[in-house]
This record gives sequence, C-alpha cells and structure tokens, in this order.
Amino acid sequence: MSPEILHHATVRSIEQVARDTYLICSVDEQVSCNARAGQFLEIKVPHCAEILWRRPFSIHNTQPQKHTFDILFQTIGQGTHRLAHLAPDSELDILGPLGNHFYYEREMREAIVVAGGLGIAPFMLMMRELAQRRIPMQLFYGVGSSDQFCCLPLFEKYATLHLSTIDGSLGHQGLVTDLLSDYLDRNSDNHGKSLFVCGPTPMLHKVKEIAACHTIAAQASVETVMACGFGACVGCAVPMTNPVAGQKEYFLACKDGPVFDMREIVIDD
Amino acid sequence: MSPEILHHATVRSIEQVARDTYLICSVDEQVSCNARAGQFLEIKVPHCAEILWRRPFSIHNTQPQKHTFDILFQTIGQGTHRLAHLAPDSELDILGPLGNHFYYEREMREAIVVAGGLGIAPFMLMMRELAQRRIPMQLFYGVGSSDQFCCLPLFEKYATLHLSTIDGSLGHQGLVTDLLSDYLDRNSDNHGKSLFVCGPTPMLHKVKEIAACHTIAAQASVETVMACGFGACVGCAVPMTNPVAGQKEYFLACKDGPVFDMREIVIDD
Amino acid sequence: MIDLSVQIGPLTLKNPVMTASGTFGYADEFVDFCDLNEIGGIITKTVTPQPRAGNAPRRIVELPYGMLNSIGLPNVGIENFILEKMPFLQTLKTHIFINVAGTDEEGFAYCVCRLEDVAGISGYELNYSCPNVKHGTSFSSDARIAERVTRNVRKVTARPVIVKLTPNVTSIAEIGRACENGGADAVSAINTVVGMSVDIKTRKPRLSTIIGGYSGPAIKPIALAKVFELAQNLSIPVIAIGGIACAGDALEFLVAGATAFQVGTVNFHEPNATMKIKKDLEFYCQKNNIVKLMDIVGSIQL
Amino acid sequence: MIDLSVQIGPLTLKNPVMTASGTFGYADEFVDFCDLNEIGGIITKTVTPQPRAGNAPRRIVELPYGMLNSIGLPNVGIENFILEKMPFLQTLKTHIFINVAGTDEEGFAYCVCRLEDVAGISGYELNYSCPNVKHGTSFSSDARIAERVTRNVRKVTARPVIVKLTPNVTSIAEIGRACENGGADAVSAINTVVGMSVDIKTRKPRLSTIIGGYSGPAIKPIALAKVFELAQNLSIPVIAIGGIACAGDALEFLVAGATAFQVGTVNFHEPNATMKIKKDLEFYCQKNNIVKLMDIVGSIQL
Ligand SMILES: Cc1cc2nc3c(=O)[nH]c(=O)nc-3n(C[C@H](O)[C@H](O)[C@H](O)COP(=O)(O)OP(=O)(O)OC[C@H]3O[C@@H](n4cnc5c(N)ncnc54)[C@H](O)[C@@H]3O)c2cc1C
Ligand SMILES: Cc1cc2nc3c(=O)[nH]c(=O)nc-3n(C[C@H](O)[C@H](O)[C@H](O)COP(=O)(O)OP(=O)(O)OC[C@H]3O[C@@H](n4cnc5c(N)ncnc54)[C@H](O)[C@@H]3O)c2cc1C
Ligand SMILES: Cc1cc2nc3c(=O)[nH]c(=O)nc-3n(C[C@H](O)[C@H](O)[C@H](O)COP(=O)(O)O)c2cc1C
Ligand SMILES: Cc1cc2nc3c(=O)[nH]c(=O)nc-3n(C[C@H](O)[C@H](O)[C@H](O)COP(=O)(O)O)c2cc1C
Ligand code: FES
Ligand code: FES
Repeated sequence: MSPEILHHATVRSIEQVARDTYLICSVDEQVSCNARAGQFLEIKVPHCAEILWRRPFSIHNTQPQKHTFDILFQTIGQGTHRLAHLAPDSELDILGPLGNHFYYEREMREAIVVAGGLGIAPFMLMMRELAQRRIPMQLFYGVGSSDQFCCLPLFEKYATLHLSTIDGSLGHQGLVTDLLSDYLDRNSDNHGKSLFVCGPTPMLHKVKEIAACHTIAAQASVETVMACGFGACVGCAVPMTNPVAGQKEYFLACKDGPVFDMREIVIDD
Repeated sequence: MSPEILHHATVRSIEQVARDTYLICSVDEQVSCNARAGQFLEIKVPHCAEILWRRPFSIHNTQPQKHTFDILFQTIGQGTHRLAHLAPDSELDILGPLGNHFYYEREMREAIVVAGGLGIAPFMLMMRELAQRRIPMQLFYGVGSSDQFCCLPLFEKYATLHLSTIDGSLGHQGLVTDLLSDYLDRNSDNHGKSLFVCGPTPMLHKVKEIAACHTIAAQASVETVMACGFGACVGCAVPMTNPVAGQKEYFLACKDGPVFDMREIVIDD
Repeated sequence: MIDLSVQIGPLTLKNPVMTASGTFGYADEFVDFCDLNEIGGIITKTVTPQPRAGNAPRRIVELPYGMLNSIGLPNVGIENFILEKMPFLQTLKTHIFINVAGTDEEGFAYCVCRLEDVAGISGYELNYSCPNVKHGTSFSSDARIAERVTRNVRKVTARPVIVKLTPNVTSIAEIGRACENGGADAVSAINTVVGMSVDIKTRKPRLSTIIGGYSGPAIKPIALAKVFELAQNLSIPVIAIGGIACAGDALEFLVAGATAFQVGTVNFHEPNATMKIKKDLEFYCQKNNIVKLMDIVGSIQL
Repeated sequence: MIDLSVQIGPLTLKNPVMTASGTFGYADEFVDFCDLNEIGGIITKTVTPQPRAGNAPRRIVELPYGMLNSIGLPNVGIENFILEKMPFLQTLKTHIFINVAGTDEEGFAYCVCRLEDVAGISGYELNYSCPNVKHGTSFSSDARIAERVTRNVRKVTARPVIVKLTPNVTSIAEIGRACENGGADAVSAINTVVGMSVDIKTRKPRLSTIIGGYSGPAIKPIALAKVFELAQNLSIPVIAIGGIACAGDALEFLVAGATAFQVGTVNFHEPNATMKIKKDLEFYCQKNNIVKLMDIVGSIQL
C-alpha cells in the first residue's frame, strides 16, 4: 500500500482566470515534485455522493519549491461547478499523477504546441520543461472569444504566440489550425519539429491531417470519459490505427495515454 | 389551480434553541393566517436532488400580524441537517398547511398536553389557541436531558409545567408519563378534561393506556413516513381499532390525521 | 402553434403527458396543483373487483433517487369506485383511463364489463404487474396467460385497452407481443422493479412485505431499455413509465420510441410536475423548431 | 479478536470482502491502493477461450449513483492470461477466483480445463450473465442450459465453482436452483441490470451497443431482493454483488442471507474501498459485541 497516489491535497487558492475558467492552486509535495507534462489527476467532486466518478484534469503547472500544483479548468457540468465553489483550505481527494506524459525527441529543435480552448491546460508545465531544455516554442492557441484566453502573459514568456478566435475578437478570426497550416507552409523545413496538441476532437482530426501532410511527428493528449483513470474499468477505449482484429483494437486513454503518437490512434471527425 | 397550497416561503431567521434543535421563522401569509394547531407542512430539502420526499413538520407557531410562521425541528438525518444550514432569505419550497388539526370539545375545562422530545412542536400554536378560549392547561413535557427542552419560558406563560428528564438533569427523573399518571390519580374528577399528546410511539402507547384507564378523551398527533402528505401515495397507513376486514383497515396519517382520537387507532408498542 | 398531440390507438391525446396509476390517486387529490384538463391522459389508481384494505405498514421506504413501495392495491372495489370516484372524473375534459386488476384471470374482464356502461371513460389500463400482491405478476410473466387475459378483456370492450407490463421478466418483448396478439391497443411499461431494503439496526426488512417495488429516477435507465425493446418489437404504441421527472427524461423515452409517457413517483414531491413537464416540452419544441412533437417519437439514431 | 472468516463451500475466506469481476482488473492495478492479501477473495476480470478486443467506444456512461457499461469482455484470452496475468496473482496470499466465460456452452469447461494445472487458483466464477456480448445472458436465463453448463464444468474440476447470475430474468431462484443441481458450490448475484441512456441533443444512444449494464449504488435495492430470494431458495452459499459501497451496505446483504459479498463499481472511484469496508466491518462487530461475523449471516428477522 503506497500512500503516494491516493491522497488529500489542500487548496491554497482558487481564482477565476477567464470566462468560466478557474485556476486552483493546491499544496501537495508528491504531485508538485513528480508530475510530468501531460499527466493528469483524478479529483473527487466534494460533498456530492451521487457523483460517483472522479473528474480528470491535466496538471497545469507545478511549483516544486512551494510544494504546490495548479489545475486549470472550465465549468462544464455539476462536478466542475462544485469545484469552482471550493473554499481555500478545503481538502481535495486526489488520485495521481496518472497516465503517461509528452515525450521529447532528442533531436527536437522546435516545439509546435497547438491548443484549443481548455486544451491549453497541460502546456504550461510542458513549456517549463521545454524552456529548461532551451527548445524554441510556437504556441497556436484558439478559443471562441478573447475572454476565454488563459495566462497569455505567461505563455508569451516561453513561446511565440499565434492566437485565433472564432468571433475575431483577438488574433486571427477562425480556426487555429488555419494558422498552423500557414506557418508550416511558410517554413518548408520540418526537420526537428515536433507537434503537441490538445483540444476538441475536430481540431485533433485536423491537426492529424496537417501533421501527416507535413510529415511532422505529432503527439496528442486525448480526452475520453473515464470511470477510474488507472486501467481498472477499461472504459476509456481509443481505437488503434493498426488493430489486431478481435484481439487488440483499442488503447486505454488513462494508461496507454492520455498522450498518444497521433499516427497510432483513430480520431473520428 | 389554486396557488395557495404549493408555494415558496422566505426564511426570516434561523436559530438553534436547544441541543440539535432549530427554530426557523419564515414569511408566508397563507400559512401564517390559516394554520391550525396540529397541521403540518411538507418542506422540500433544498439543493439535494437525491432526496426525493419532502419532509413533514408541524406548524410550531404563527405570527399572523407579521405574516410569519415557525417550525421547530431536530436534526435527525441529511434532510434536517440541510435545513439547519439554511441562510436567512433563502426560499423554502413548501406544501401546506396539510392534515387535520386538534379538535376542542365545547365542554373542555382543562387541556392536558403531553409532549415527548420534539413532540412539543405542535403545542405552541395549540396553547395560543386555547389561551384565547381561556382554557387552563397542564403541560407534561419530557426529554432525555435538560439541554433538550425548548421554549420553556413561553410555555410557562400558558400552562402549568410538569417536566421530566431521563437523566434527571431537570424535573422528575424518568418518564413524563409517570408524572401524568400521578397527576390524574391525584385528581379523580376527569370531567371536562382533554388529553393531547405528541411524541415517540412507546409514549403514545402508554398515554393511550392511561387515558383509557381514566376514561379521558385523548387526541394524538401521529408520525409516520410520508412520501406525499396529501393522500396520493397511500403510504402513511395507520391501523384502525375497528377495521372492516379486507376493506378498510387503515387511516391515512396525512389526510385522516395527523391528529387522531386515540381510541380509533392501534399504537404498536 | 406547436402540436403536442399524440395518437394512442384510436385516441388523440392533446399531449403525451399522462399520470401513472397509484401516483395520482383519483385525480381529485391534485386539483390544488394541476389544471387537470391540461394533462394528456389520467390513469387512476388500480381498482379491483372487491374492496381491498392494502398492506400493513410500513408501506414505503425512501432511497436516494427512488423509493420502495408495498401499498398492496387498497381500493374501494369496483362498485364503490363507480359511485364514489367516477362522478368527479366525469367532470374532467381529458382522457380518463381506469386501471384495473383482478386477483384471478376473470377479474380483469369483470371490472371492464362493469365499467362499460359508465360514461366518461376513454379506455382501460390492465395492471398485470403489481409486485405487491400475491400472484400479482403471474399475468405479466407468463405470455400465454397475458395473451388470454387480454383477449378476454378485448371481447367485452371496444374501448382502447392498454396493458401495463412488469420489467421483472426475462423478455418483456415476448410478453408485449402476447398482449398485442391478444388485442391490446397499447402497452405501458414499466411497473416497479422488485427491490428490498434492510434496517441493519433492527435486522428487519424495512417493508412489511419484505420485498416491494422500486420506482423513481433511479429506475429510469432500466425503463428506457425496456421501452426501447418494446418499441423495437411491437407495432402497437408503447407508453413509457419509469423515473420521469422532467421534460428531458420524457424526451429520452420519446426518442427511444415511446408515443406517450406517464409521470409517477415525482408527483408525490412535486405535485405540479405534469404541468411543468408539459410546459417544458412545449418550450423544447419551440427552441428546436419542432412543429409536431409526434415527429420525434422513435427518432433515435442507431 | 473478531473472527471475520466465512465459509464458501470447502474454502475459508479470511473475511467476506471480495472484488467483483471486471472492476478490479487482474488485481495488479490496485497494488497502490490496497493490501491485496487483506482481501477475502479476488475475482479476476472475465477471461474467454480466445482473445477479445471488446466493444467500440463509448463504453461507459455516468449516472446519478450508478453507471452503465458495455465493455464487451476485452481480454487477452485464456492462453495469454495464464502467461501474463497468473504469475502476479500467484504471489498473492488470498483466494484467487478466475472468472471465465465462453461464447458457447463448451467455452466454460474449456477455460476451466486449461486452468486446472495452473497453481494459485482457489476456484472459478462462471460468468453466465454478461449483457454486453451476444448470447451473453442465454446461459443464465435458461435453467436447462445453466444446469448443463454447470455440470460440464463440475466434471472437469474439483475446485470450488461459483456461478454468477443475471438479475434480468423472471425467476433468479429457478436459475440458481438449476446451478445448484448442476453442482455449483455457490452462486453470486447480481451481474449488471440491463439499462440504457439516450443523448437527447444528438438523439443517439450514449453507449455504442445501445443497451448496457447498470451498476453502482442505484441497483442495491434490486440486488438485495435477488440475494434474499436466492438465500431463501438455495442451500449453497450466496455471494452478494450490487451497489455495495460501505460496510452498512454489506451488512444489509449479510443479514439478508449472503455469506460473502463483492465490491464492484465503487472500486473505480474509491480504489481502497475494500480496505475501508473490511475495517468498518471489524469496527461494527466490535461495537455490537459480535465475535464471529458469520453469525449474522441470514439473521434477518422476518
Ligand atoms: C485526461 C483528461 C484531462 C483533462 N484535463 C482537463 C483540464 O485540464 N481542464 C478542464 O477543464 N477539463 C479537463 N478535462 C475534461 C474534464 O475532465 C471535464 O470537463 C469534467 O470531467 C466535466 O465534469 P462535470 O461534472 O463538470 O461535467 P459532467 O456533468 O460530467 O458533463 C457535463 C457535460 O459535458 C460533457 N463532457 C464531460 N466531459 C467532457 C469532455 N472531456 N469533453 C467534452 N465534453 C465533456 C458531458 O458528456 C456532459 O454532457 C480532462 C479530461 C481528461 C480525460
Ligand atoms: C406529521 C409530522 C409532523 C412532524 N413534525 C415534526 C416537527 O415539528 N419537528 C421535527 O423535528 N420533526 C417532525 N417530524 C419528523 C420529521 O419529519 C423527521 O424528523 C424528518 O423527516 C427527518 O428527515 P431527515 O432527512 O433529517 O432524516 P431521514 O434521513 O429521513 O431519517 C434519518 C433516520 O431517522 C428516521 N426517522 C425519519 N423520520 C422519523 C420520525 N418521524 N420519527 C423517528 N425516526 C424518524 C429514519 O427512519 C432514518 O433512520 C414530523 C413528522 C410528521 C409525519
Ligand atoms: C406508491 C406507489 C403506488 C403505486 N400504485 C400502483 C397501482 O395501484 N397500480 C399500478 O398499475 N401501478 C402502481 N404503481 C406503479 C407506477 O404507476 C409506476 O409504474 C412506477 O412507479 C414507475 O414509475 P415512476 O418511476 O415514475 O414512479 C405505484 C407506484 C408507487 C410508487
Ligand atoms: C465496468 C464494468 C465491467 C464489468 N466487467 C465484468 C466482467 O468482466 N465479468 C463479470 O462477471 N462481471 C463484470 N461486471 C459486473 C460486476 O462484476 C458486478 O456484477 C456489477 O457491476 C454489480 O456490482 P456493483 O454495483 O458493485 O458494480 C462489470 C461491471 C462494470 C461496472
Ligand atoms: S478510465 Fe478506467 S480504464 Fe481508463
Ligand atoms: S403521505 Fe402520501 S398518502 Fe399520506
């Protein structure tokens, strides 16, 4: 029985950082010191017996010196609304860090990060990791409207920003994948480039196409419904590109992922 | 569709008045002006979708000039705990007044009120009603320990008090029905006396025996589980003393009661 | 103008909102809460040939998102029902369905026979499936008996007959088909799911009859599967029952193939639920540009 | 010293806490959360003669107090199971039961046969009842088939055999008796309840297979009724499954007649639930002066 993975963290602060978007900073040495970018936590929705499943959230950032970590989330349904109403000093019943993490090729010379909406969550920690390795970064970040952008000043420190909004209120009007295509078309030498993406399924689909077309390695952090987060329920199936029919046709998002090489998984459009 | 019986009241104040016991005062003209002693309200437990049934509470008191009414309750389970945590100005989703009320014989010369624990709840309103009719009152009121007594100073204004506690911390040590027996034994003339009782089943059982033995008319406010409170679920059955086998063997606590002539109902011991 | 009307056999209901037997009394209990004429169809509490006192307390148990009941079909019997309950029901301007049950096979046809000359009745619902009375479920767990009883009722009435089915069987579609063959105009499902609760302090079952019927939102997923199965296998309309508490719940059933639905347990704690659901259905249609609610019946994308 | 041990056929379990198949993986997923040797008995995820990939997503749906699943029994097949999963299980100091299923009648005995020479196995659980695979429930909804399959397994093993029953039948006692006649040492019940959920926005069923299995606290009242029915009608031990989330839930089942119980869905969100339940059972016995937990089995006051 290792005490590390299932435990309680203490909420230090909680603040609204964008429309319907909150940042919770919590004290927990274990998560703070060990988490890698792309990993996630399963958090129990407090005071709500009827909500059985924990809720999965990417580890947004860590402050190892302070023993704290952040999650960044959007209020979607009952669970996230309850989390948004937590008071400082409440206990968070957490499970994690879980899952694999983004993998950095030795030969990587430029990281191209593509985020849609709350898909931005895992990339703060990643950028800190990559900054330590002095890898140049491009951040393609699209949201619906400008009040949904999170942490732009911080991201700007790490990466060149390419922003888009559906309503045109900031940056390019339209999809962030348009900006990505343009960028790659302009820079024909793709050697040493790695793509990292997290966001809604249609965006993943598009990025997969773009990556294939430019033959750039791309990793996606994938979201599925999850009952457990640690391989027990086998509910978080992700179809494999090269299935062994009737034997092995699916990965598990929580255990084999959430980060996948995009060539290996089928993304429905 | 009459708007009167299903409606929202506004909580004016809520205070703890005894151990685990709270008094909620709410604004509602309809209840305040029309309620009779013995009637009850069905109150929806707020913010708790999983608790389906409303919770029944006696109308403890009314302040018709102020358009307010009180309920007095003990925290038992989840529902009452949630009610105890209501904030002033919250809305209460209420149904009522429901049920019948205590009936006063024209010839009544003395009211003998017997209350066990929270069984005291309906009797404040009753005492106000009887005080208007200038009926002398005896209150036999038993609890476990002295910190469970409610509103003694007020009751003292209306009635002669006969108190008991199981632990002997105030009044007679033991059951309040001992005091009742003594009192009736001492006063052999039972003409014009009426008994009114509310409390746990073993107490009702004992009072029924005492009343029969002294041939005093006794009315009890009976508690059963209730899914609706208005005659629709037929769940709140109370066995009749004189059943018509296979046809009519039960009263409904919510509609035929909650107040019954004790001779008409079976009280299990 | 949104058309909420639905068709159950030869009858047009002004909307698909009905009340489930035993949860709406004889409707008079709800005059303070509902405009009864706005309800698509009212189904009365089960009436039997002879009066019944019902089961001993305790008859009901609350559970999270549900309840158990073992009421035992107390009712005044068919003769008193006609005298005492029908006059009020006859004043209503909506479809009234009388839910009947027999303690033997003949009891069903007997009740229906007695009601044939009574005015103000749109049809019948046969309660084959009450788990709280002896032999209560045999009528709906044996296809041959179900078909026979239905046929016998069919013989004595031209009014629409709905058969109410229990979920506590291996194949509800098989029983439903038998009722269809027997001449039923529609089936309704589900009655309560057999359930139990134990008080570990006293080590006694909470209900006097040990087991009872589970109802309320907790059984909705079960009801949906049964209604879908019936809709896929029968050609007569299916009326959905089970845990419906809001318009969203009702829509799940309509999409899955139900032509109408009954509101049950929720009436106890939200006695105006039928009104609210009807209004919200209208609102849903408006928002989604649905002119005729009937168009979404069975619109499930498989 | 409180004696929590219970007897399942010839086996003594150190306590009645078991894990439900498909909710505890092959136990290795839980090393971070539980002292596996403290669990009374571990039942592994269903293994079949051939490898299976399982159903297409979406496989799981959350509901209030419950969930739907349609996993489809993905597993590496009996040969790989022996090679890949058994070595870890063999290191554990508790009873290991291998849950097996066949896609045809022979499949059950085939799997058991293959496992007979493998060490570290205390017994088998036969999954007659998975609603998420074709023909999954026929083994447990037809008494003759259930008896025959049990008998065929009985012939090939002397190890204890538990038959796991579905609640989705008219009479679970009838099927249970058939298994008893076929030579089962115990029955376990219930597997999941057939359920469904519809997304009214897309008008699609939420599960890829349309219907799935309902589990979790919401099905506890149903499971209790079934376990009680089995305990009243069979003479072999009944192992309770269904919505058990705390010691209080477990006690309801023990009082109603279960000899042991399995913890299922709750493992997903409280992966140390088995540990907590065991501790709380001990605490309950202490508080209530119960020296031998087995004494409360079937102690229901009727
Ligand atoms: C590995 C992983 C990492 C994640 N990281 C983050 C993160 O860092 N920040 C963040 O805000 N969210 C993240 N999510 C999504 C987050 O888990 C869900 O938003 C959350 O569980 C919703 O809970 P709820 O109770 O508020 O909504 P629910 O009541 O569960 O759902 C409300 C509605 O939203 C839908 N829904 C639920 N989850 C999702 C989803 N993932 N995508 C789209 N629709 C959904 C439901 O089907 C339902 O219709 C992550 C998910 C995964 C699997
Ligand atoms: C007509 C009527 C009038 C009432 N008036 C009052 C009143 O004025 N003040 C007051 O405090 N209470 C009153 N009650 C009782 C009150 O309704 C219950 O205490 C309340 O419903 C408990 O709700 P809960 O959610 O807190 O507990 P639950 O979670 O419903 O119950 C917790 C535990 O207490 C038991 N329990 C529930 N209700 C009762 C009860 N009535 N008696 C004994 N055990 C019970 C349950 O079986 C369960 O084991 C009245 C009841 C009736 C029928
Ligand atoms: C208290 C109660 C009494 C019931 N009485 C009857 C009845 O008399 N006849 C009948 O056919 N069904 C009866 N039912 C079953 C309901 O009509 C309905 O089929 C069931 O409750 C499922 O729907 P729900 O989940 O919406 O309540 C009763 C249900 C409850 C809860
Ligand atoms: C995700 C999931 C997967 C399951 N897989 C299996 C399985 O492989 N074999 C089996 O016999 N039962 C399986 N079951 C059924 C459980 O073992 C158990 O019988 C059921 O879930 C009821 O118990 P619960 O309410 O405690 O979960 C599964 C249940 C769930 C929720
Ligand atoms: S979420 Fe349970 S196995 Fe992945
Ligand atoms: S509480 Fe429903 S009839 Fe009395």
